[in-house]
Amino acid sequence: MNVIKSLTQNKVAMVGFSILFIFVVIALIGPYLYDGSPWRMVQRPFLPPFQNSNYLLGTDTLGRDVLAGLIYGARISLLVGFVSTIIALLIGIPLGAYAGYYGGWVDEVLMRFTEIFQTVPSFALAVVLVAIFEPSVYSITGAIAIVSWPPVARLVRGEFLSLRSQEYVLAAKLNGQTNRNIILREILPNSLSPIIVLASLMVASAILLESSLSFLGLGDPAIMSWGYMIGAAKTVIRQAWWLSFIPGVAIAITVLSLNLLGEGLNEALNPKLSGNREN
Amino acid sequence: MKPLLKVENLSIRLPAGGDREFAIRNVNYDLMPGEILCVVGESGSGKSMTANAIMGLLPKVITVDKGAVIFDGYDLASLEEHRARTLRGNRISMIFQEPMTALNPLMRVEDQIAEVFLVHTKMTRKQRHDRTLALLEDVGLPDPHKMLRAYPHQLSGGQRQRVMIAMALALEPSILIADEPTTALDVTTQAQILKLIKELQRKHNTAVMFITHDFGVVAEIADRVAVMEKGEMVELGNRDAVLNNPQHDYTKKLIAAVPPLVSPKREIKPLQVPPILSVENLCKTYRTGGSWLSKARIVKAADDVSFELHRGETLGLVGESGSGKSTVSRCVVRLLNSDSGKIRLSGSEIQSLGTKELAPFRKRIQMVFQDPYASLNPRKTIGQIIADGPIAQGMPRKDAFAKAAELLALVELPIAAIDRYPHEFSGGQRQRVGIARALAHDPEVLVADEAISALDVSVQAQILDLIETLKKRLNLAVLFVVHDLRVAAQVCDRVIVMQKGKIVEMGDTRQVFESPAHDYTKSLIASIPGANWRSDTTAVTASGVQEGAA
Amino acid sequence: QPQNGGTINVVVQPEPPSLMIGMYSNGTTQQVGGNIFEGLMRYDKKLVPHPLLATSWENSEDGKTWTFHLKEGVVWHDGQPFTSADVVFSIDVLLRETNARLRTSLAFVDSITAPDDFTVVFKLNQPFGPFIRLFEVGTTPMLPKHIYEGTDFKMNPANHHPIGTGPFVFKEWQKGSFIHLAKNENYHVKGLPHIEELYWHVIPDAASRSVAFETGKIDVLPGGSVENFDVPRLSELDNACVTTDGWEFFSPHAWLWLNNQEGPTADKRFRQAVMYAMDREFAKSVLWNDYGKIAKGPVGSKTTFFDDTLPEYEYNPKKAKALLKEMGYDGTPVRLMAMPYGETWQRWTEVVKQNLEEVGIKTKLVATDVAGWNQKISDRDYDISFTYLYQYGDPALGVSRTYLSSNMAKGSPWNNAEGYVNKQVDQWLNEAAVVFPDSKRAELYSKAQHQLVEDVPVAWLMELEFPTIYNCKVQNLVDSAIGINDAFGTAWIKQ
Amino acid sequence: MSIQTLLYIAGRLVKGGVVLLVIAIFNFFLIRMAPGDPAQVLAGEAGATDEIFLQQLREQFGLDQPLYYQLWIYVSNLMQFDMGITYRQQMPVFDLIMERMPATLLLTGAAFLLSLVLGILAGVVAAAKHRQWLDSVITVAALIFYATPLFWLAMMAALFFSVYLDWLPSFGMQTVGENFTGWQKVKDIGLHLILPAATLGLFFTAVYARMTRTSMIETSRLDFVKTAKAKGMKPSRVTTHHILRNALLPVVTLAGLQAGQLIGGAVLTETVFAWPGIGRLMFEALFQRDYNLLLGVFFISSAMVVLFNLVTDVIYCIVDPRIELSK
Ligand SMILES: Nc1ncnc2c1ncn2[C@@H]1O[C@H](COP(=O)(O)OP(=O)(O)OP(=O)(O)O)[C@@H](O)[C@H]1O
Ligand SMILES: Nc1ncnc2c1ncn2[C@@H]1O[C@H](COP(=O)(O)OP(=O)(O)OP(=O)(O)O)[C@@H](O)[C@H]1O
Ligand SMILES: [Mg+2]
Ligand SMILES: [Mg+2]
Repeated sequence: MNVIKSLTQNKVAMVGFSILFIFVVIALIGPYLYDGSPWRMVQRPFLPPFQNSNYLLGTDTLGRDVLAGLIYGARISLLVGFVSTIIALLIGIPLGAYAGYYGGWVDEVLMRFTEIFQTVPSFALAVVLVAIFEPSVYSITGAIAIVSWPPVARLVRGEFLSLRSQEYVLAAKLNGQTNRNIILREILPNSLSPIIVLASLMVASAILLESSLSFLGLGDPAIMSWGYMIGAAKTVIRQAWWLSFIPGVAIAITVLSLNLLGEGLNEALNPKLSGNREN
Repeated sequence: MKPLLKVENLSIRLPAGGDREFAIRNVNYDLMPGEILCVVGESGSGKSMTANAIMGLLPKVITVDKGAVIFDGYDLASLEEHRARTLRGNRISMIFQEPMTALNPLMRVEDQIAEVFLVHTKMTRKQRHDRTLALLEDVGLPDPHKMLRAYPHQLSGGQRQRVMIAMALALEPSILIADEPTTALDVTTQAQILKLIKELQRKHNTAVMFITHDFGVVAEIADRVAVMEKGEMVELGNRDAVLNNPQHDYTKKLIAAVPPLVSPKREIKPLQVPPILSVENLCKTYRTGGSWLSKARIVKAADDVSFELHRGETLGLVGESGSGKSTVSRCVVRLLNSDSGKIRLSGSEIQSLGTKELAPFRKRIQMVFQDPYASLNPRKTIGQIIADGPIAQGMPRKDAFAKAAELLALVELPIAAIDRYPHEFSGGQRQRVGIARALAHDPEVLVADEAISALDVSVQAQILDLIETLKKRLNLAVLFVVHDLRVAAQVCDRVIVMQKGKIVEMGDTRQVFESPAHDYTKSLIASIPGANWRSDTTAVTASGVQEGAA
Repeated sequence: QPQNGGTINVVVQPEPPSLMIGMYSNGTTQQVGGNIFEGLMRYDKKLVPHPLLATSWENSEDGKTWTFHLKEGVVWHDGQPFTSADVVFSIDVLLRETNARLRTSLAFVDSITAPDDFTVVFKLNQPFGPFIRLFEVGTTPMLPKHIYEGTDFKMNPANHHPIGTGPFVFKEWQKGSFIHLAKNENYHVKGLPHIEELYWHVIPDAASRSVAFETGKIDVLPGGSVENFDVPRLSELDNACVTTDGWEFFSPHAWLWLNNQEGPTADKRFRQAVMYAMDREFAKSVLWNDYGKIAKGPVGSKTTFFDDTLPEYEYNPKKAKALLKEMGYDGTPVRLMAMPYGETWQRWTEVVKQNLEEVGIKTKLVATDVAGWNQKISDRDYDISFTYLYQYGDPALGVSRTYLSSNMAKGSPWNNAEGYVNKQVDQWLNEAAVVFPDSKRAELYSKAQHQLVEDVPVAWLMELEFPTIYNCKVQNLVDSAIGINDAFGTAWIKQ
Repeated sequence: MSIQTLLYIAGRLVKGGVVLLVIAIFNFFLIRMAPGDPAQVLAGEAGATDEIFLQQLREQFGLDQPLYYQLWIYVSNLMQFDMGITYRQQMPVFDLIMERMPATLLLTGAAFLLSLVLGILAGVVAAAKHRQWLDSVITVAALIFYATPLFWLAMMAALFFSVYLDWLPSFGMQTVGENFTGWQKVKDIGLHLILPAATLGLFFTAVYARMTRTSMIETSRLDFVKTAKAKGMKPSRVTTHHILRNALLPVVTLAGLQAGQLIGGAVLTETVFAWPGIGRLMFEALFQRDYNLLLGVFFISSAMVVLFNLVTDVIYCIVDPRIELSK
């Protein structure tokens, strides 16, 4: 289709996509190719990178393989990023859709509800949620989802608000379509593009958020993640800067590629930005 | 006389992936001092591009390929930017189509106009102020002192266009380029603006290049006419010659598509009783912006509206923008809930039925929408769009798609269209799909709200023909909402004239047009541009003109 | 030849809740408050008491009456004289109400009286061996009666502006930034203190604390205030001095709590297997940079009652596996709860997890914060967890509490939180606290230690040492058994 | 200001107050779901305690009352603008927060201004040089800052500027013990401010730069820009007088939203740089289960958000005459 074509022509977006694709592949199959737990203490601690060909990226404070950590960490960072975004979408889209479609008091109630979540400083709320429900992948993913859905709801509401008076929606009403059908089949597909763009950026910020939580000591202790690696390495940053540097770069690259992809999607899906045409 | 401006062999290349290779190609014409040259042609024919080239305002990606635009000894097409800048707004100025968006929303009117003096002259602040005030008076704006302080959003469309004109004429330029300056305005406003431009043009002996697609406007103001088609200038001549004796086929086709301002004689059929649709004392009031702190804006969009509609008849609903035409038509099809009044569809009251009870009536009254782009869901195939209605009413999928295929044939679209998406069709074709969708329910009443306003004249004519044919064939009752009185005169059996939510006049079309009773109707008819042109010829239909496949 | 003058900048981590040492016994309250307040005695690094507010003391023949003679001419920071009334009030009224640790010991005290302004007499109901170890400033600080008597102690405004007799007076506390103390010009020990100003800085991030020391903004990093990983690097800096002294009184002892009541850990063989599975040498060298010592049993090796004939649990995964097989461990996962007190503990948890998994014990890490950890430990809602506890110079004060079955009630993380019950051990420990003289006590403690090592109620890990890192210009920094807690009264700066 | 505007602002404040109250109640229950209580934390740090001591503490804090009663007390106190006493420091929550507030406001304010000025500047330059190398450089730099974890950047910055170069102090808000006054004090605080404000600000600089750039490009395609050009104005004047003002509208909205969030969101920066602000106060209160303090910080920072949103709307209404303050 048009979008895919214009996306594939966008070099920057393709770079982002390729990097992301590689990371996803690593996350999916890496652990099978790379046997052994990332927690195993395999060498002397603080082995610098590129010194031992078996442990290419060196070892950490306890002599664990950094590369193994990176590979396993890709899995969790991406998982948390994607799952929390999906949850946020699952909360935000219906909420925004109902508010925008029905308007009136439904809108008022739902938007007040959203406003509450937007008023509480979101990073602080995430910290509190994770601390209260005790750090685990579930609580972290949940907390990230809870603080990131309001923008989705607002966006979807806005889209629905403007699309609901579009003539094709009116036509569907005249056809005697049910509201459910109109929401799901007429309006939603047409509001997807900004949602997709937002979602790609949300995955990026979810990954950042996860790492920030880990940095503050609120990561899941049982699971190797990039954020954990930085958090664990922060105390030894002076003697082994690479331990925080390497996963930091991994995060930055992932987030960057997601942003590039998101930007590409935005241009592809939103002709106002890319084209010079009036229509 | 020496021409003020000479356009010689001008060609402008479009970037790769554009509609065609050249936006305009080998265009030649002169502009004489003090004349009004009208440039006409359908959308995309390159009218704006010509104007932009003269102004030096072409988008960066678009380049002048060859040719020259000679003004005052300079070639505008190749002039350095800083030199061109001194001419722009000073010797040559321009007015744009959209008065709503052409002014900076964050700047007061005074500042926007005074900016011209600031850039090109050394006037003091006081002088600028005085000149601006004088200009506003010149263009006939009421209460100019207040206007100075106003922001664009506080003005009506016509007022904004006057501000634009004031701005353009501030330094008494030799050339004024007007790119469809009245298209977005109501007829009465349009008439005033046209009059104003003409007056000012006479007063200052300005040469005007007036871009329009409305032949009525051409007839009203042009000295000479240039016709453009797909980037080429196909005809150039005196107004009367071009209008009454067109040479080029394209010009002929265009002119033929313009409905004459004469209602054809119709056999006045006795109206069937009872009417299929009757509306009694319909009222609808909008309240916006109100909260417990601020006063709401209250608009009576439909105020005690009553009329009847019969099978086989086309009832026109005319009136200026905001008069309540759409409101009435939406209430009738129950897209809007009316505040009070009765709506009867073949005797049954439908104004207060709930979603469930309404379902059986839905299919009996259908609507064709204005915007052929916005009225089709871009994510659905044409087949789905047409079949959705019957499916929602309980028809099996297969049958519904079979029906969709039939309907496509009925509206003269290829059967292959069924699997394609809306964006693959032209505006006219889309409007056909919209009609097919409405007909999928076998309705008895068809409401068409400005169903042709967004289309080019030639395409308009085709759609009008189609509706007329279908009406006869299916014995439909059509409520036809339109603001173009020429169109109304052509297609309607009876017309209703609305003003500020009220019906001010209702009657047989011919009678209303020939001897309007209400003052408002009179002023409407008087405002129709080029009223004298083709007021006596009979209707020429443009049937047989096929649209190119998309 | 100590020199007078100068300012010392110290890190305080975490920021104390209060400096009122009589109501809060938090580590950092003691660190700062110990320079404002004083106890009756100071203890040297061998835990021998030295006079401070008390000039001399004697014990009766039967060991049940202690008489203290106080120093004359001591004044509170507000100028009021310090007398025996303050001592009686502090111990009998205020501390008895607010200090849980002292309250347990005061159960042995029948009465406290002040025959004159500078004499205090304690009458005990039976001889109590550790009595003479009770008088350092953290356990029994002297508090001003004239300010606290008859008030709601916790709400007394003086808590925000503490008044003691110590070498430094309180100046200012900018919450979240620093605490400022200044020299007490009227200090009762002539010529002391040498230092003019004392700043305690709140720097919440461990790495920033290191940087602060490196850049010379901080002169003293008290033990435990930087991560262990940083210790070798910091101690190698020019001008950096390190000492492990000053923890003799506390001798922190680290172990794994093992739930003796439920789950696989209720089985003695499982607990022994845990002991064998632990690679404690690795932890010591990698996590603690070889500071500290592998713990043999419940009693610290620096304490008088330590028995060095105890059998040793060496690192032996095979034995661990055999024991697990013998008991028929079915692979039920055990919950391993990290201790939320910094990176080292986090890492240690990971090492222990790895150790346990290597012998086939399935572990599930549980994360929690300080409050959650306290609650879970005190509710015995865990299988294995960490802790380290102070020994307070005598097993009766710091060791027995962990193993006495009478001390098993849920609700506190500092008692017998593992749920260990052995009547025999109970009897030995209880008796050892009150028999006279010390040789008898040693015998009883020895028996108890052997039985405990056999039963493994908890898995002892290490006797910890927290090195204090300081700028070498600071002289005579640590000269008592409580180290930094009362260090600055005698320290000085070499200009 | 007209009566209407004042009424509107009053109305907004009332509505905001309701939202804040709901938030307070929500947070009240949320925090109670955390395991443990403040007594246990205090006892935990003390290293030894018994049940009596815990009970004493709970009584002192009022935690032995039924939960609904505690809520009632809390809310009714809150309505009188009393946020209670901190368990740990035993001082009024409000006083403690206000003690920390200047630090936070200084840090976030500096970061905010920095990011706004720098971001808009960069965005305008990038838009002006659309599709030229400078645009690419700015865009890429913005993207990188946008994608880099803030705390990581902060750590690296502290490492580089304080340790290796020794140019700037790496922690705290002022050189304690120097008792600077006047200019010296300003300079001292300024030096301490540079690193944290810069790291906190960089992310937002990136955000504003990207947004300004997009908005500038979009706005420059609007009709009125063409009108302005047709007047024969210099491109620079078109940019400053016509495009920029319009393009900044969305930036203003975003900035307003973020200004509010910044207050509560500086936890990371404050932690790395030991900045004595309320972000850290919140973090500590959380782990110390200092319910009143935590609720207080949340309340104040949410109130800031409400306030900033209102201020943004007022500003927006001043810069955009089309918007009327109503509804
Ligand atoms: N920025 C642009 N980039 C690419 N193609 C363009 C651009 N602007 C216009 N075109 C193309 O140039 C051709 C001429 O456009 P122009 O705007 O001159 O038409 P027009 O006659 O003014 O039409 P309308 O009546 O709709 O205003 C069209 O094919 C149009 O698609
Ligand atoms: N949803 C709405 N909310 C508030 N006012 C409205 C709404 N829809 C229409 N109006 C107002 O009601 C009046 C009648 O509007 P309506 O759309 O019926 O006019 P119209 O005759 O169809 O105009 P046009 O020719 O511009 O389509 C106008 O003043 C309009 O501003
Ligand atoms: Mg045009
Ligand atoms: Mg309408």
